[in-house]
Amino acid sequence: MSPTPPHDPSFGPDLVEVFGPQQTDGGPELVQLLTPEGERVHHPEFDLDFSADHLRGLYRDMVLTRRIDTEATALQRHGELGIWAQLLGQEAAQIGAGRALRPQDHVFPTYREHGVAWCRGIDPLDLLGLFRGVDHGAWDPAEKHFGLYTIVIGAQALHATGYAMGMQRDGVVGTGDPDRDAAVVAHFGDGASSQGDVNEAFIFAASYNAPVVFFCQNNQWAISEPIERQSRIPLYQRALGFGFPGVRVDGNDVLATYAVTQAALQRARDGQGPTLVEAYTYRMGAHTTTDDPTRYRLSDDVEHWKLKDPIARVEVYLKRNGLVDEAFLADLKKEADELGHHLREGCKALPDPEPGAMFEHVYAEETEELRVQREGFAAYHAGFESEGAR
Amino acid sequence: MSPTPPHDPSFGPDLVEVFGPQQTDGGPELVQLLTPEGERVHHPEFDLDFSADHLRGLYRDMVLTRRIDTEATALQRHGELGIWAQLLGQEAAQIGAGRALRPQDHVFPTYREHGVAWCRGIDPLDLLGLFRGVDHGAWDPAEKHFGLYTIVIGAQALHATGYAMGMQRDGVVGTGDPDRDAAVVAHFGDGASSQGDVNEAFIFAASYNAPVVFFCQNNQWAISEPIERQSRIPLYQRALGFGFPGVRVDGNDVLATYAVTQAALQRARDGQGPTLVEAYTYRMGAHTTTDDPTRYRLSDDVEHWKLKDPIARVEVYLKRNGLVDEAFLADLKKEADELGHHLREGCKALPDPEPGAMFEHVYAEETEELRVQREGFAAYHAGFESEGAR
Amino acid sequence: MSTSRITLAKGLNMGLRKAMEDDPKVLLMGEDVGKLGGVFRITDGLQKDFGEDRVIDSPLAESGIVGTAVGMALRGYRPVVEIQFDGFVYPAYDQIVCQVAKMSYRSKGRSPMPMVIRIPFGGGIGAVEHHSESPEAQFAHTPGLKVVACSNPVDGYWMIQQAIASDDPVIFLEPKRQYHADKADLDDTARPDPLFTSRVVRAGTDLTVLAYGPTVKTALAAAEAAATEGRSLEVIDLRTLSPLDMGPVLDSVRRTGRAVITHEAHVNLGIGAEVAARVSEQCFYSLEAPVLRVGGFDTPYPASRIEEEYLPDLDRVLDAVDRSFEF
Amino acid sequence: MSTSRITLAKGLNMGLRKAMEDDPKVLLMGEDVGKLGGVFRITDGLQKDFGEDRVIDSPLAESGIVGTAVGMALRGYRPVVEIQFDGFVYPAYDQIVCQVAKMSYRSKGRSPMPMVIRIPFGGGIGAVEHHSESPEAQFAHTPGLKVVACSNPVDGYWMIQQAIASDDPVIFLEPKRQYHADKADLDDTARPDPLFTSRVVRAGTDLTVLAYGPTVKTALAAAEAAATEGRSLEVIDLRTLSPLDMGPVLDSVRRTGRAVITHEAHVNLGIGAEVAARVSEQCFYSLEAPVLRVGGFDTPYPASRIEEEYLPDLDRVLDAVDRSFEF
Ligand SMILES: Cc1ncc(C[n+]2csc(CCOP(=O)(O)OP(=O)(O)O)c2C)c(N)n1
Ligand SMILES: Cc1ncc(C[n+]2csc(CCOP(=O)(O)OP(=O)(O)O)c2C)c(N)n1
Ligand SMILES: [Mg+2]
Ligand SMILES: [Mg+2]
Repeated sequence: MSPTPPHDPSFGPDLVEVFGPQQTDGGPELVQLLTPEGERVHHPEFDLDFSADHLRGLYRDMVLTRRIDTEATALQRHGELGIWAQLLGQEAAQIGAGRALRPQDHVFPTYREHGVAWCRGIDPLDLLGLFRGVDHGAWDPAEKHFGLYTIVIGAQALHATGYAMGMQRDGVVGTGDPDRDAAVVAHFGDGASSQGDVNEAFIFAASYNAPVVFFCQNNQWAISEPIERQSRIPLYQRALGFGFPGVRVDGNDVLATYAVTQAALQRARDGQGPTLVEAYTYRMGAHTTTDDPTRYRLSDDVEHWKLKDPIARVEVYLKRNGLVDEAFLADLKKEADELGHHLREGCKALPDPEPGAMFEHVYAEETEELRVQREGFAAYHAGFESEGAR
Repeated sequence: MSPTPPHDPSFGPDLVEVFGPQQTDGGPELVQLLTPEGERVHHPEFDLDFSADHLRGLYRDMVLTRRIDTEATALQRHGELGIWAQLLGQEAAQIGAGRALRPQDHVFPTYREHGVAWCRGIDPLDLLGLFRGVDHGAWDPAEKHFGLYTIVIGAQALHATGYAMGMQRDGVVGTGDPDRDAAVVAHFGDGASSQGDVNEAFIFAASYNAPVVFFCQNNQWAISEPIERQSRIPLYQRALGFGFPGVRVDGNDVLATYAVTQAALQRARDGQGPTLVEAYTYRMGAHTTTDDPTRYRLSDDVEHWKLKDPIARVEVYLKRNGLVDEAFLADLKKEADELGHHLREGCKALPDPEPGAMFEHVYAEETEELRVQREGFAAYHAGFESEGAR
Repeated sequence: MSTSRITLAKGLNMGLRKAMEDDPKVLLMGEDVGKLGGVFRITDGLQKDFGEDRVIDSPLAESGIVGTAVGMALRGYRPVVEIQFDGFVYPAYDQIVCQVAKMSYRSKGRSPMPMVIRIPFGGGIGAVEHHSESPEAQFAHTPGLKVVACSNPVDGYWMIQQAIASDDPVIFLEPKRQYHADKADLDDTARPDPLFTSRVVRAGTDLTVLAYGPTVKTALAAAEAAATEGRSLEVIDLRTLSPLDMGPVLDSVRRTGRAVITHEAHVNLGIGAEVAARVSEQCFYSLEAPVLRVGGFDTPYPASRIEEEYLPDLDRVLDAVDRSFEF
Repeated sequence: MSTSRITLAKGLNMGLRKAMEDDPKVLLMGEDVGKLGGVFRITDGLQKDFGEDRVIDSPLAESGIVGTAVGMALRGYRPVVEIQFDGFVYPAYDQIVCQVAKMSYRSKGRSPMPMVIRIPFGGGIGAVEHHSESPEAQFAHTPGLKVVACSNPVDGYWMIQQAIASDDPVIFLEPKRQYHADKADLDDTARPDPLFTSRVVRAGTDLTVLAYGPTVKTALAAAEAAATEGRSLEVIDLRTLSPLDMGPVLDSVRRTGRAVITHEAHVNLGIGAEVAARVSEQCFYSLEAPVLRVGGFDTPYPASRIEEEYLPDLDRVLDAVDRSFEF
């Protein structure tokens, strides 16, 4: 019943071409506008004229974001934070993405989007609460158009898609009014691309043509696991299989990231549907302050990526072109120092929640049983305090 | 800080080319070896010489499979089955896939794979138990190399991938020994392609280069939802985004399905990793016997697909080329009638399980608490029987 | 308006329609809820009348359905999600337990989750595996969710509207085998009981039977049968499983001194465990017998030909009543 | 061999190593279990010694991990899966509850599922949300799964080996805050208690305290403190949560007449509910007070700066003991 076939047909070249080796430098498809050496290059699809103000602004954002990160890392070392998720090396990806937003756009971040939070006008001090253990996020997501940090990997990609579907229903997509049309950005990492939720988000977004930009920071690592464990081809290509465009951008190039995200957002706002942006970057630090990357990766790699520092290249460009002067840099340094001071003092002053706060906001409408537990706890606590410790 | 860019870069043509309209007839990428009119055509990649015996065998398989299906449908109408999932129209896809297997290959089916089960030598009567409600599958998956029907959509795609990873560890992949090298087939539908589990299976299979063929019968419908709700591009292209090949084959063409599956299986056995085969077909019947497709689809579509009947085209080809004679057809009719009889009589005779059977095999090693429940139930039951009904 | 005679399926359908008419932010979403009207026809005709933007056929992915519904709720909508069968809620479990349940809490109330997740639940319809599950205890164990079960057409009509009106996420359990079973008179001008309340559905003096969803009918039948033997059983329809409305339960048990609770879910760690624990604690001096539990056995749901042996029925409830009186 | 002084993390690591040496079919799989040795270092050094084929770093997808492990088990392997933190088991919930738990049943025993799912569980480590959950009741409610929790280094060493040797799927809970806390002497020539048994860890006469995992230490501390006030508490480490080993519990409560159960999981429908229900039923005439439960409150796990107020501690256990004696 199952004869041996006369010849074994093999799959033609068009079926295997996707198996190209992982390009160590992002490959020819990498969209770049500013080289690691600080040279401005051009791209046929994604290019923009950046004003001097704009460039200085992006530079300032990155410098201050890095300062937030180093301060928080230090605060963790000093025991003021339980843990901190560093973004070192990913400043350009985040500032490029964050600054491409319009006020009416909405963002769903992971736990590492401190730079995007900065662009959304969130006081960096408000980011520390989660890591200090005093809250799960201190800002109002609706007011800031910036969701709470999501820790369950990938879950927010679906929230973003649903939010975008809500925008469609609100009639704020494709009207042509730039102050009205809106889109959503879903942030996630390379590791997250393996989660069912992220892939389902691709499916829903494609199916409903939802105005959402999937912004994946491929920082090459998911804790100890290299990107090769998650995908054998460049991640941006994942989108093609779901029927929407994917772009790989140099995530250490703030100009390119800005340009690509901006275009993807505009596409979404115009009603043309989702895009996957893969920001090709590198996690220069540990996964979090509790991680020890020396167990699983070579310091050579880190050294290699140091040469691609996202801030240094803009600095070189700005200086070489006389777009910054000493006064600007001195002001910025002062601003960073003040920010550092604000974070250090602010963090230590963050009050612990009242114990009774743990009973609050479980529901919009508290249940009778929870009221009883809350009051029982309060009485127990009160009795305990008046009695003194056993 | 967010200047309006001088021009709005749009995504180049290479980024949107995947947005082609859904090809109503499967499109040019459809691999076909036998047209609906029964004409043998050739394909540059996937072609085989089929012997007369082989062709007659495939024809017989399809005829008998259809008979199983019509008998079971009738049994449901007569109240002998609670429900039945018809495969009408999908015979070629299933027989082509099923006959491409070698004995050592392993299959993970959905609830509709009656044709594949037939190829694995499972007594069709054993398929009825699940639908009658006497068991969850009567065969030994290890013995038949055919898993139990999986009802939770997509779950089996991961099992298949894990099983294939087990084969890798057993050293039965890529040895070059045709009796040793093995692969796995995961069956699922177009609707299932939206489940996280199926997409995660793609990721794991690609990551470990597991010897698994993902065989998706795109029968255009997931109950009432058309394929467009699940994907805006041809499904086979999904694989490309995960880094392995996808092929769209005419699922109503048993020769093409055989050839493509066979090639994909060989690729897997050889250690070249996963393939997605999209068998482009049509669900001619209702989703199940409890479904009413007139609520959601046009009878015109069904009529259109009738012209592509998978059995008729082989019959035409066989007759036109003098490969079957009256005796063969009469024998086959008799064989089908006997099969029908076997199913009708066998189904009615299928014993209900003993009530106490519900306590069996919950664990390999029964727990003390379950033993107590089981014995309590037995005592209750016994007492009840001696007492008579209340 | 006026009185009509309706099934549970009809009551739910009418309730959904009313909620959609009353509030344009109410959206329905799920597999096959559109043209087909759902496999149980609960959403019949709604897409036709409210359009594809409000009655949304979804891709076949439950986590996707609930996860996007979270996003829609964050955007100000009130999504009502249909899970096709109880056994298919599990792919969405992570989104329900980690996201839906916690959103209000972690946002300090800034991001409420007014979402209803409708689940046809329970057995008795002769279905294949995964189509007869009773997952309620798992959701009731999750703070941040509210869990209710309707048992009759009139409650179906009111409770679904109340659940949709609630600013908290509600797991809404519908006893599927009752969908098209009994009819009842609906007076849609009546004032319904509040959502999170239990209700005495038959008064009695000797023993309290607690039930919800599909077993309310069983409990009432048992009470009827017991009456012929001279035993007066009080039957309470719990209706709300989280929070539990213990008031009527404790009142009743303090009077009767005995309680039996019955549900289709596995006994081990089913709702009965919690009720028994609370009643034992709070009626310690009134109980003349321990709270007895009659539920699905602690096995996976069996093949449907023996499901009637698995499911609690009138006889098993009466057997427990007998055992209670033996204490 | 000989005696060594080990932490729980070390005991588990040694136990895993032993199981892998003893049976080549044992595979480990999970996120970061390879070079990193897991975020808690429980699999430290194992990939180096057993290779990448037996200690498998997986893509970041829990359903994928458990689902492929099902396939490997069907192929004859004995996969031991690590879930990185309790809160991340939920994406795999469907595979666990619908596939792992039911495979033996639906195949009539032909396809057993010898799988261990290791879950570091519980709080007290100052972590961010989703890292301090106690999901055990949900699994214990699922027939087909067995659920155990270790509480100390020596049990860790033996129980993980026994769980791997079991032909049934075992949810294996590890109290993460004990990983590197206390050391104990391991005599690896000793004969361990069977896996599915509870154990009296401190004898007493006045009241029985039931605990498992992280709260065993709390219970022992409470007993110590109560002793100074002249109260003799018996402490039982349940060890097995499904099945429950009620023998030692009932024996004890029949002697003491009083019981308090404590766990970190939410009280509502936690393991304590089931234990209370069973004890109330089976010790009806011996109980001098109802079984009292001390657990995590019925709120989501709070911000870590107040987690110590949320978690059951010595004082709350003693408070319950006092309340028990007030009956
Ligand atoms: C569902 C889930 N599983 C596991 C984890 C534990 N975890 C936290 S971060 C992380 C790696 C994430 O990698 P990636 O998506 O690349 O993001 P990155 O941390 O590199 O920014 C893991 C496994 C989690 N938070 N959620
Ligand atoms: C997880 C899950 N969700 C929902 C269902 C209900 N259901 C059964 S079959 C089906 C449609 C499946 O469509 P497809 O994958 O195309 O396979 P087909 O039935 O067409 O063969 C649905 C939604 C299910 N069985 N499992
Ligand atoms: Mg990463
Ligand atoms: Mg289909």
